[in-house]
Amino acid sequence: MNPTAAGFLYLLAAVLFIVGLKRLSSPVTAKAGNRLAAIGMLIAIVVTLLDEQIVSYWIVIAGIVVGGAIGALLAQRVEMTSMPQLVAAFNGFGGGASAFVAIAELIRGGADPPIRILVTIALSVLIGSITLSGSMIAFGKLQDLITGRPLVLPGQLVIDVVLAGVAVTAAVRVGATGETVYAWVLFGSAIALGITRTLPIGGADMPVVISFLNSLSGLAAAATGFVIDSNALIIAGALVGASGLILTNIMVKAMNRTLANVLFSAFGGETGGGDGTDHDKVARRASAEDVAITLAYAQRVIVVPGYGLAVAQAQHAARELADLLQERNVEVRYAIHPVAGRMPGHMNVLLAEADVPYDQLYDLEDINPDFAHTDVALIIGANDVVNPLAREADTAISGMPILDADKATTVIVVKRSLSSGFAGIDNPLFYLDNTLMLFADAKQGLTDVVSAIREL
Amino acid sequence: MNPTAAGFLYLLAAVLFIVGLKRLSSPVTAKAGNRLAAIGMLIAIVVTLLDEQIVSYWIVIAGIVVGGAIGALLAQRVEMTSMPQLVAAFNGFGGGASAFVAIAELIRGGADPPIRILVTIALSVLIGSITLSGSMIAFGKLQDLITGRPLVLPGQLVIDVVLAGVAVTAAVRVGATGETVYAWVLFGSAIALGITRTLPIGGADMPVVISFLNSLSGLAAAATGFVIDSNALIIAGALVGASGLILTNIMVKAMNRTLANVLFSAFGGETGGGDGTDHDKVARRASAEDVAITLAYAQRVIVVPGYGLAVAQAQHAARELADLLQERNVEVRYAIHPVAGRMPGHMNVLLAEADVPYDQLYDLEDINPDFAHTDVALIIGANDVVNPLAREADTAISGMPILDADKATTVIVVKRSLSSGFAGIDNPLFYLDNTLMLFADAKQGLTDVVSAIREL
Amino acid sequence: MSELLIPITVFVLAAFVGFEVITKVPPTLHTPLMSGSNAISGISIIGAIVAAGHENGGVAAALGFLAVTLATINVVGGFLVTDRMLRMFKRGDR
Amino acid sequence: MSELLIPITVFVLAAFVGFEVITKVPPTLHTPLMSGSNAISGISIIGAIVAAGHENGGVAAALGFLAVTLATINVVGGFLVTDRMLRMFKRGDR
Ligand SMILES: NC(=O)c1ccc[n+]([C@@H]2O[C@H](COP(=O)([O-])OP(=O)(O)OC[C@H]3O[C@@H](n4cnc5c(N)ncnc54)[C@H](OP(=O)(O)O)[C@@H]3O)[C@@H](O)[C@H]2O)c1
Ligand SMILES: NC(=O)c1ccc[n+]([C@@H]2O[C@H](COP(=O)([O-])OP(=O)(O)OC[C@H]3O[C@@H](n4cnc5c(N)ncnc54)[C@H](OP(=O)(O)O)[C@@H]3O)[C@@H](O)[C@H]2O)c1
Repeated sequence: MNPTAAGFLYLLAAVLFIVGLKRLSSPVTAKAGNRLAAIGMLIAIVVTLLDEQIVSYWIVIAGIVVGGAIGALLAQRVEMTSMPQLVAAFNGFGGGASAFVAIAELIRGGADPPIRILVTIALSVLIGSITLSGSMIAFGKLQDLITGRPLVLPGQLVIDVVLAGVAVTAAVRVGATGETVYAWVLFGSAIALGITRTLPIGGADMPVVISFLNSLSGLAAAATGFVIDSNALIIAGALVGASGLILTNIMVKAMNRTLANVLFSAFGGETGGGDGTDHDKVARRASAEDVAITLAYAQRVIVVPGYGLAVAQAQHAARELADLLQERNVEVRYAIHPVAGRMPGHMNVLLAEADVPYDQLYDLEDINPDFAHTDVALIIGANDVVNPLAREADTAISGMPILDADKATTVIVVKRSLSSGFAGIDNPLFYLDNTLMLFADAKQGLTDVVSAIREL
Repeated sequence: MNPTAAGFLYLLAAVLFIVGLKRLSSPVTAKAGNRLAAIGMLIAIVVTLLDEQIVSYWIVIAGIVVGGAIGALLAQRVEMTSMPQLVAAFNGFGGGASAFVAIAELIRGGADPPIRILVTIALSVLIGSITLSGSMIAFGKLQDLITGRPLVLPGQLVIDVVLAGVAVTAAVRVGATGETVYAWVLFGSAIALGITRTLPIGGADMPVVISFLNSLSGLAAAATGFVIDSNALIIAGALVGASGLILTNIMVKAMNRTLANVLFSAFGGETGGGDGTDHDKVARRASAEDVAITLAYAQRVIVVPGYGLAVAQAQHAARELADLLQERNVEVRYAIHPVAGRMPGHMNVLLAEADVPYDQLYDLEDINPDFAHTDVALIIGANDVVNPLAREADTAISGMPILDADKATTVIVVKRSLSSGFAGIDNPLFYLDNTLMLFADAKQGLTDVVSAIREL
Repeated sequence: MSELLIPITVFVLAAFVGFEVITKVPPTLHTPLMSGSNAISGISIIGAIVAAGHENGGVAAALGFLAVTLATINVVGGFLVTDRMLRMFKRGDR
Repeated sequence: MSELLIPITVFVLAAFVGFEVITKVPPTLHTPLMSGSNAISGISIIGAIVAAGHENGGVAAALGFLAVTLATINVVGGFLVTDRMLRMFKRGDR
């Protein structure tokens, strides 16, 4: 293919990425947008296959076939509740690809590549390898293969500093000499660094890590674009870099923390913190029948889903309950906290899977004033996002904006125990006079409530 | 200056333009934004002076001194009500500059400039000249030096076609031969075309014309950037092109028309249309005292300013009246129609000049539901933007969104007569049972009302 | 064509930026937007300076002088009048 | 440095576009945004194809194959799973 035509087609691909992302601004156009971006990617791939002097098509084709099959299979099979893990895995693969490309470029680079090429190669290996191993640890934590608790290694600081020192030295040597052996040293130390730096981060902070790594891998792609003079890479990399940074920022802001705090403070743990039993305060335990009656005779209900809904896969049961209530002319809406669950927009996807129309889903600012005029706030597997301690000083979540569920006339909480959520702190909401606790797995509990309402 | 440094400084200038425009998204940051953009321009100018091999500084300095003095003087002296004219004039000057630059480039071009340079030169002369003469006619119409009525020449179509034919032929010859004489023919015919194409457009449509020409001149600047390989020009040109198109679109949409209809249909005229006297319906005439009493004992008042407020320079009187009412605990808000006045945002600037805080100004969608709960809608020199005929079929303004002033308990209209506004059609609002007409120049009328309230 | 690839890329991206940024400007500020973006379009002053500065006389120099003058009016006047307008916009809580 | 001017210009403009466009994505769609932009970051597949296609064997070819495979998983899986999610989003008025 003539290189000018190729250049314009790459530009077209980049434009399709932009238009695709623009369409993500509304659920109505988002599907078309994602497809446009995919078409852009297809164009970029085909142009590359035709444009470059490919000598060994079979390696490329084999890679595409194998990778495509695995990717398609994973995409079809994954449970919606496992979305954070899947994105972590994909992100790691992307990072690995960048790192391997850079090493391969170095090997076949021939005599004396210019210094700026070497610098970018070093950068790609560094970022790509950290992304690969860091994302894999994130995957493990989210999939419960590794404990979600922060795993601080003995001598953590020393290990980190040594690994970082080796990596930086190796990167500098790659830049200066271009010798392949340093690239392997860099690869090894960066992989190790990705592992040791991710283990001490709590499981629920993994989405921040993934998003941050995704942003980095966008920047690495852009850096590669500088080397091989590819505007498609530069533009796509800049878009991804921006998107990752914005998402990271949304998450840390919604948790009222900083990125540094997330990455370096060994915060939280799935099962950490108080268990709420050794309290003088008492929580009021309710049966599924009690809950059924309260809900069935309410006029306005707001459902607050949280991470427990995802764990229990209770989205369909929640939808069934809401349908039943709506048939009885109870108004049902959903309040979605920006960091409910384990990734931004997590609850929206789960509820969409259960066919809950997205116009029944409300953002924090939009629904908070309404809790005061609401009969029942039904909290399903959420904890931190409704913890009133956030309004007080000196707690782990102080200053984090929360859903004002405690303002509702009656609060019903469906969870298995009084134990704490991700932030590892007790929740006074459970002990309020107007709170009823339904101790159950979310799915089982909601199913029981549905049967009880049917029998009313 | 080393050309790389110059390149980065031009990029900095372009970034400052972008950041400047971003800051225009809020009145709080807008002032700083405009200054950033101005600093960007200063950088671009200084870099050009240092970078290019300027041989005759005195011509350049003389031009800058003379132009700067004139520009500063005009900017200081202009009345806020004359803003549309001023923008028209500035726009014309910018277009003229482009055209002259292109002709000068052609003259000093030497032997055989490449074809793409010639094409862009032809384009610049064409767009620049039309912008120059078209904007001057627009200036004349807005400043009442030329009648605002559409001036359709005898044989308009023939004239337009002939002029356009000459211009296109000359442009093609410029592109093919690069001979200066064709550039002058092009210049002459494009100037004439700008005149004959603008005269038949009504005075109140001038802002659309200006905005459209501004967009075109942005595109011409970008085209020049292609020729002289200047990213600063390309980026600035694209920004201006986008801004002009968006503003043009906002205006034609708010009038429920199309750009083609505005440019080619000889629509409207300041004084056109019915005078409202030969009607069987009667309008209720009110005195300043009647109006004073109605306003003073109201609880909620919405002021609807229109073009007449600008003509009468009544913004300060309106502010005085609002102050007086607020002292008496009457709630006063302003409803701003997107095309009230003669350019987008015209009313906002006028009221800002009179120190009306911008948070008392409401957009159409935000305030329309409130008219029904409002005691008095005080309409000052507005007409089309409150004409209920827009809700009916087959009128000149059918489908144009309007302010629902007629829903208020009492409607007070301050204007000099029952004659029509820009669209040239009668306004049934004036004959409603709940409408009071105060026939007066807006400034005089409001001053009288203020005195009357003071005497209550 | 190939020499057009880069400028077209820059133009396309800048146009996207322009559309995104300008659509966020609220109606209140449309008049300053109009005059401010008009001032930015005066960037053609760069071309005018080059045209005027390279000549020592003749028609081209005269045209250059004229172009610099007109472009400067556009730029200086445009930014100043926009600033004047924007200085008038005030919030309510005085 | 001078050869960096163009790519930096493109990068800066694309970053502006990115920030403007992404900030308009509503919270509802943040998960698809995350997986979708992750798929776009798989653009490094271009580099992988070049690396894999230029070799007939050896370590570089093996690395190239690995890179193409991983990048394709990222791209294909990312777009497909985003599509699967987005197909689930429905409006109320059914
Ligand atoms: N969304 C994001 O992007 C993101 C990113 C990083 C961090 N985070 C953090 O994650 C937290 C999210 O808050 P959240 O309120 O959604 O969750 P949470 O505070 O982590 O609480 C989840 C609750 O669900 C309950 N649960 C677990 N399994 C359950 C099951 N099978 N059935 C019923 N309940 C179950 C647990 O209580 P029991 O054990 O008693 O059942 C737990 O208290 C916040 O602290 C946020 O800062 C979120
Ligand atoms: N804003 C824009 O961007 C823009 C652009 C293009 C076109 N337009 C068009 O302009 C029109 C704007 O609507 P509008 O309601 O603001 O104005 P309008 O419909 O043009 O009516 C203005 C009214 O002001 C009255 N008036 C004139 N001088 C006056 C004075 N000294 N004192 C008191 N009243 C005076 C006139 O009535 P008397 O003669 O009886 O006093 C006239 O009816 C719309 O049709 C719109 O489509 C606007």
